[in-house]
Amino acid sequence: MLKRLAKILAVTAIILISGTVFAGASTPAKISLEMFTINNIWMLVATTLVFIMHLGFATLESGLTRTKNTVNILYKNVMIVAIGLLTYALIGFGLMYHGDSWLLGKCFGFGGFGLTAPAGDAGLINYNGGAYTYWTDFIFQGMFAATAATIVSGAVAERIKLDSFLIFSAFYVALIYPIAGSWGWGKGWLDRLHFHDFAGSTFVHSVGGWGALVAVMLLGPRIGKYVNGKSKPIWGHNMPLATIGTLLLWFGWFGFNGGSVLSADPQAVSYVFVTTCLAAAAGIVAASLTSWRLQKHPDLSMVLNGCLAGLVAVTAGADVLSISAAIIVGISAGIIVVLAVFMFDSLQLDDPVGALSVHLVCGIWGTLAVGLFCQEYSFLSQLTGVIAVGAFCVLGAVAIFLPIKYTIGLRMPADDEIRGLDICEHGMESYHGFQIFTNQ
Amino acid sequence: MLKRLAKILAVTAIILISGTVFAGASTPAKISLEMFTINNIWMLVATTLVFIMHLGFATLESGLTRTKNTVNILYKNVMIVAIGLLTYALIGFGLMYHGDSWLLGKCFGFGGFGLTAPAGDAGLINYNGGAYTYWTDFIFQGMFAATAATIVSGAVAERIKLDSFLIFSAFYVALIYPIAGSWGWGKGWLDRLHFHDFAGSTFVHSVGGWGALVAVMLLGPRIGKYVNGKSKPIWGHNMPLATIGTLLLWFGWFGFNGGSVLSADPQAVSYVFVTTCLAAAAGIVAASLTSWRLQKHPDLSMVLNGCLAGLVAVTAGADVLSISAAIIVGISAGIIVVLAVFMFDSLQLDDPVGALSVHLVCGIWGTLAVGLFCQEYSFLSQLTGVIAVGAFCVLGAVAIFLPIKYTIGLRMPADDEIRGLDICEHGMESYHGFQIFTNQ
Amino acid sequence: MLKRLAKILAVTAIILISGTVFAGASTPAKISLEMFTINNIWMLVATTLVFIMHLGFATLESGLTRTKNTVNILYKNVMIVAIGLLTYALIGFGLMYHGDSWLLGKCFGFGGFGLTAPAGDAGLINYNGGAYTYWTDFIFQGMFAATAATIVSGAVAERIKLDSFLIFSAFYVALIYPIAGSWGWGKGWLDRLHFHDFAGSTFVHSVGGWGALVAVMLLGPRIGKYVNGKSKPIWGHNMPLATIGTLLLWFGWFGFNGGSVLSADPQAVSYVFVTTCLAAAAGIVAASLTSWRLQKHPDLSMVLNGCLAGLVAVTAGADVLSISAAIIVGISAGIIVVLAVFMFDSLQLDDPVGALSVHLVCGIWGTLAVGLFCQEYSFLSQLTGVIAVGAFCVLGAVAIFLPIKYTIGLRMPADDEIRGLDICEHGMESYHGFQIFTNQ
Amino acid sequence: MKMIIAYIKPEKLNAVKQELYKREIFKISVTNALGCGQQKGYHESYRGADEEVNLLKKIRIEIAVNTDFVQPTIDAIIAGAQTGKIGDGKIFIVNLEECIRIRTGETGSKAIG
Amino acid sequence: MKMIIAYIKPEKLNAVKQELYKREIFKISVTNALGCGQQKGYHESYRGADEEVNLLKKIRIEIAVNTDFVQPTIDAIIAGAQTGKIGDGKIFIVNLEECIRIRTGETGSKAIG
Amino acid sequence: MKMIIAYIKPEKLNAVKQELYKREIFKISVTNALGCGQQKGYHESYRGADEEVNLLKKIRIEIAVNTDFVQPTIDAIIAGAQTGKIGDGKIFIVNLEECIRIRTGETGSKAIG
Ligand SMILES: Nc1ncnc2c1ncn2[C@@H]1O[C@H](COP(=O)(O)OP(=O)(O)O)[C@@H](O)[C@H]1O
Ligand SMILES: Nc1ncnc2c1ncn2[C@@H]1O[C@H](COP(=O)(O)OP(=O)(O)O)[C@@H](O)[C@H]1O
Ligand SMILES: Nc1ncnc2c1ncn2[C@@H]1O[C@H](COP(=O)(O)OP(=O)(O)O)[C@@H](O)[C@H]1O
Repeated sequence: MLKRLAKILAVTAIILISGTVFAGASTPAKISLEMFTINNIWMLVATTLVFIMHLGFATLESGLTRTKNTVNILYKNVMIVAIGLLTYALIGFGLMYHGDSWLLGKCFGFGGFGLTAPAGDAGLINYNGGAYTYWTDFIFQGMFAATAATIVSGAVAERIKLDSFLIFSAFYVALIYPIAGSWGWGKGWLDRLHFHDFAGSTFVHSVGGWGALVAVMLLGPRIGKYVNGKSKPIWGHNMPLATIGTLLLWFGWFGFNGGSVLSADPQAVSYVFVTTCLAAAAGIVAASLTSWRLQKHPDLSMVLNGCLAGLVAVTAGADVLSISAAIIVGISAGIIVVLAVFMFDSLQLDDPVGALSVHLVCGIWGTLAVGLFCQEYSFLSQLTGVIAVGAFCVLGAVAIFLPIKYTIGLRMPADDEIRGLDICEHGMESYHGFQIFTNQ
Repeated sequence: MLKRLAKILAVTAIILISGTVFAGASTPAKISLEMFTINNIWMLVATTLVFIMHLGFATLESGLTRTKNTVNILYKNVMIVAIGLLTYALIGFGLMYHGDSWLLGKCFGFGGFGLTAPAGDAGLINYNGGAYTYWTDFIFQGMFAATAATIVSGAVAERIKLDSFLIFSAFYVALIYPIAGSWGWGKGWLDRLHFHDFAGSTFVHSVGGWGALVAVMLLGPRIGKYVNGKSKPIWGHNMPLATIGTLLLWFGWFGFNGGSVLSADPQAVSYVFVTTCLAAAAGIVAASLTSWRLQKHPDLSMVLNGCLAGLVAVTAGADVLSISAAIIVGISAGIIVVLAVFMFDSLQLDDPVGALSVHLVCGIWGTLAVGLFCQEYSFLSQLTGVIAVGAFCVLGAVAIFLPIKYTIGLRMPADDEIRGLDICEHGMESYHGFQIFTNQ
Repeated sequence: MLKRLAKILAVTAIILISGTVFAGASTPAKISLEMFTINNIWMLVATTLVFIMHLGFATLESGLTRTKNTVNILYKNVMIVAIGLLTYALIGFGLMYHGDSWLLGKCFGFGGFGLTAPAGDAGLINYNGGAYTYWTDFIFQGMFAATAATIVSGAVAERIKLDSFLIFSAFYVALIYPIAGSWGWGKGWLDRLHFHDFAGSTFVHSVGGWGALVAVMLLGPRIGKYVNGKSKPIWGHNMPLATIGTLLLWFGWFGFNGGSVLSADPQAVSYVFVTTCLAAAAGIVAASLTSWRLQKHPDLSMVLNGCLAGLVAVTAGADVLSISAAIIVGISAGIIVVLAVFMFDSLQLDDPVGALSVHLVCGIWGTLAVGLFCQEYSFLSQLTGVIAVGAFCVLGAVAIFLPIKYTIGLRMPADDEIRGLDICEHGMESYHGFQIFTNQ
Repeated sequence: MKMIIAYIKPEKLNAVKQELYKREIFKISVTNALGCGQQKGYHESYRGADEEVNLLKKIRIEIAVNTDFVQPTIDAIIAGAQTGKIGDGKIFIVNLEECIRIRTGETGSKAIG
Repeated sequence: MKMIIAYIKPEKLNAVKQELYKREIFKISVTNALGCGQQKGYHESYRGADEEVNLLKKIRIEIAVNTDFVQPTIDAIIAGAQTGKIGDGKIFIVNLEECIRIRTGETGSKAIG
Repeated sequence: MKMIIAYIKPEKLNAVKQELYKREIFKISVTNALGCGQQKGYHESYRGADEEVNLLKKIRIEIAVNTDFVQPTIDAIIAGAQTGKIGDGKIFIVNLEECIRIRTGETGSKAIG
């Protein structure tokens, strides 16, 4: 297993040698150097913000699970950023944005391995009235890529084998994510259909969510989660950590959605900021009231999920929804996410952090909402996109998981799961010295 | 209570329907599209930075209180961002920045409910030689709004009822904050008086601080804080969390003060960065020395307060204080904040996180300092502003709190306070599995 | 000790009175106002990002050490930001960037105490095709300065006396850091030699690392670290905190390296983003595989070190390394850092957080790598820089430490070290109420 | 009256409580403990230094009972905690001379339940 | 010599210590415990799943005393911890056969105080 | 059989374990405790309010042994934990009436080791 990874790594390095140092400044013909610089800097700031979402995921996921698996979750999240960026450089970027190198309809194309900045103006990405460099394009997109795999990480927490998860993630992020993305953002067949997914309710969140769904079904619930058919609470161990994670994710979303304008256009970016924030706020309030009513007490973890639900849902249409529509999308996402947590729980699909409810369900809802609230987009196209991407991701995830399941296996041995993945996979504890009392 | 909130929510949604999608790009006549774009992007980056201050408050406040109330504090902080943004969209923005729709002298005006971007150039906010969009204006100001209520949250921690606090916050941020703000930033009577409060020592921090003072007096101290007239230490439970909070607040302050330039003017923004940082640094050093001398040991919580004290104090004059004046303001704030903590404690005003000392006292000090150190501003005007805003906020807070006190009540039952708000209000624990030993 | 610090402070304040308020906007002649504004704003955003690295260090260092010393580490990190900024304003900036006021060859110069913005265009820093204000220059450089001292803080954790450390830091950051920096970035003799250190593998990280090495040698290992010649594990107490620290450092590195372009040049900044991120990713993967193989289990703390190792190493050549070279530098840094941790451990140089391995060793490696991978830079010049800076820093650190050692002493009494610095230096606990079990 | 002290595996606490309830023993006190017994420990490693950890997480139960409840209590603990694998734990019995209910001041067998 | 073991409510620890000091009993050992007694528990709920928590936070005190100090110790604990409400706790007394001061090796009643 | 209870300084646990192993006593249980004894406490201060802390961190060891192991156990604890300074701790010995190995149901001296 280690050897295999090591080889992949070596190949990466060799192929990437094609990457070259930038060849001096050049500007796109049509826009001023100043505008080019602004657009580019904004995209880089947005990249930085998207990066911090990985810390958001790491802290949210570890906060909502148990101390005995914390090192493992943190480890996975750190690895995923790295794997995501490297595989995206190696192959993902070429699969997703290849200009017009379609090999199979508008479904699959490939622009080549590694990174090579085209010389001169050709290297500049003109988009949405702005422009930015090839490198900006890569790093912004690369930061997005890894988030899809991170979503899976939360859903499979506390029971998946480390190496199996890493192998899955590497393939999922290297192949499934970019191919699905190429259908829309890479100007493939869904783009032709006028399918609208502004910043990735479908292409990022649902892609992650479908992978998570397959994983959860293949893995089964954590030991002790369902006892005699009854769902038992397995508390997250650190609510401040979960809150840090959620608010860092919102923080990163300013770049995730704001950067998806792909230029610094003042009206567009600022409008996206407003819809994004109001949807998040609406998600919080709605989830809070729903949880308060249904659970008698307002559950912080639900409110955190509600915040993310609003963000995920508004992501597909942050640029085209009206203010009131954005708020309604946020409110409904906040309600839906709580009900979805209950639903998955009653189906005994054990998802420790609510990733399915947040990313899959609200990703779908947000994508469909664009068709419902915006006249210029057809509900049918949106539905087609949701279903097509779903089908592809489920098939892809199964195709990656099954070989792993039948070779090295997916799930930790029961004894190790009880003792915790931190000791069994990493030989270390997350909170050394702290007295932890647990009978789970 | 839930129903009431639900109704407010519904009304919000309906009224906000007036909000419309932006009507295509347009630039203000006088400045270049490039300049417009830069200014706008900077304001949006500043907004993002101000946003993270909510995470700063959430972590600082929970770090300085006890584990048994941590979920509650986090919950309140998350809700406040949401409530702040939504009420500001609904009514606050219209109360604070309404152009010239004064109804009562230059004291009270209203520009209408909800958000509507005026068409064309009229929608662009021209300010300070720059310009930005209506949406940028709203989201930047909206992020500010919620901070005032968050300040209260820390001071009333560990004993206030959750619903009472949320209702108070909603009204305080929807009405008191924007009306007070309209007097100065909304071009009201204080602005006429040439009252200078650059980024909100008074309009944000003191407004929050006065609300906190009223709340602390109405609530009384936590059980066990004053025993036989002696003040007992009630330790904060997580110093790393408190430090994260403080440094995130400083981080956000780059946007809070830097964004308050309201343009990307190179000289102005960079100068504000320097005064802000040097005052924070001076506050740290001064609080450290003061605490070291008076408490024998240097108290980390005091140094964190000192950092914030320097920041709060420099906020009123970050643009106009000389470098040396900024440092002196920071040093004095660092000393004052430690003494103020002692003073409030001896008055048995129990403020778990030092919010009164930091935001109220240093907010006042910073506002007055502008009158002392800058010839162009009159001490009298500054004092007038401090007193007028103080009187208004105290009255406002009392007017909101009293009805709550005499209907649903303000304070948790003693038994619940002892067991902790996390269990009693939320039915959950913040650090499940950790062994917590406490005899408080 | 307190008095001494107080005096320094007073002097600071007085001298700084020379600082004046900016004298109205002015632009450099050659570039457009727009370009000036963009460059300036990017540098300020980069400053903000570099600032958050202090929170990164604070959390990383406290996460990798024991609960009983957490307050102490946090305290030191907060103080260092303050001391760094103030001393840099007082003297450091004048020592490092003094135009051409050399007093001793191109080795030592001084431009005067305090901050004074030259009037008019002269105050604008023209650099790398861009420009920014004097204030931007100061605050960006000031944020860098403090990081060097912070590096020492991690290596000496859990045993150094607080006052001794603070005095050391003040002098090291006020004198050693800027003088060394002036040799290269201040256009001194190393710059003449065509020595290339883009963003500070040598001038920041190695400078900190050499100071740390001297400190570790003078202090000796923590009690219980080496028992009968065998190294014992002393676990870090909080892995989420350490992970937060590492990812915040990476987050800050976007500003650290991206800002070191010293302009918003689209090609240059975006290219630096890509090399920086790919090197970090490569460092993570390489450290993970190395640790997995050598320690049997993959050690999270090593992977975190690997991430930082990649970042530190790529910092010297982030602008000139090819993509593949950047990845190779990252991979090698990830391997080197793990081996270096083992090496220092076998030399019984006790470095609780791996600061020597990350900052010193990989700082050197990164600097040399520029000579190896880039034809335009000579390996010999790079080596000369490494050695010269190393010799100067070691001498400087010794010159500061020895007087401290023989007056107030460097190391905590053994009993206090066992009880913990939090209780003994600060009279408080980091996690009050938590049950901590420790036999160390 | 006897004081029964048992060390069990943490994950068996719920089962033991269940078995005790079945036998109408409702009052217990629990602390977390570390135990070193026959059970093999595990290896922790950190930054290149290793350590054999043989203090494993256990739960310590204390139950004060009247003499006629001793056997049911033992039975209940064994029923709930036995897996047959090394590390199942121990039960210790100590004589209890007096028991007082703080609330009422009652003593002896009346106070125990 | 007797070993006195008491379970009390956490918030009563200071009061109990005060009362013990009044009676010149200065040496005690304290651990935190979870207790399941007559006192009603509370409900915790998390993400839709509920659980009745009946292991409540208690403090366990251990005091070794010479026989003539037994009654004062009991009195002190009751004086400090009694509220009259369910959950006040219990005191258990066990015979103590020997006591050794590690520092000096002294044994018996001399070692206890 | 006897139950030996000892309070020692936390940093002495490893030494005590070493000494016990030398005397072939392998089974022990450990909890963390707070102790209030002759040892001076320290001063904590927080935001201007002070408190004398006299509950110091201690480790509580429980070892059940057959009677002929009592003296070796005491010797081992003293050998490992004694520094001669105040706060070294105490050893208490209580009579143990029965011991049962949960795994096998064995009782008495056979079960203890
Ligand atoms: N003689 C003893 N004294 C104190 N504690 C003991 C003793 N024997 C066992 N224990 C406790 O019981 C736990 C389980 O003991 P172990 O011998 O591993 O069980 P088993 O005999 O069922 O395999 C130990 O971890 C320890 O906490
Ligand atoms: N028989 C017992 N064995 C062990 N612990 C007990 C027993 N009875 C009570 N306790 C401890 O004392 C605590 C208080 O007991 P409880 O019955 O609730 O008090 P009260 O009888 O005063 O209402 C319990 O939570 C438990 O920790
Ligand atoms: N009579 C006692 N009852 C309960 N615990 C005791 C008693 N005497 C001592 N201890 C425990 O032993 C620890 C050390 O006792 P101390 O008197 O300070 O030691 P020494 O007598 O060696 O100086 C105390 O902190 C406490 O936990």
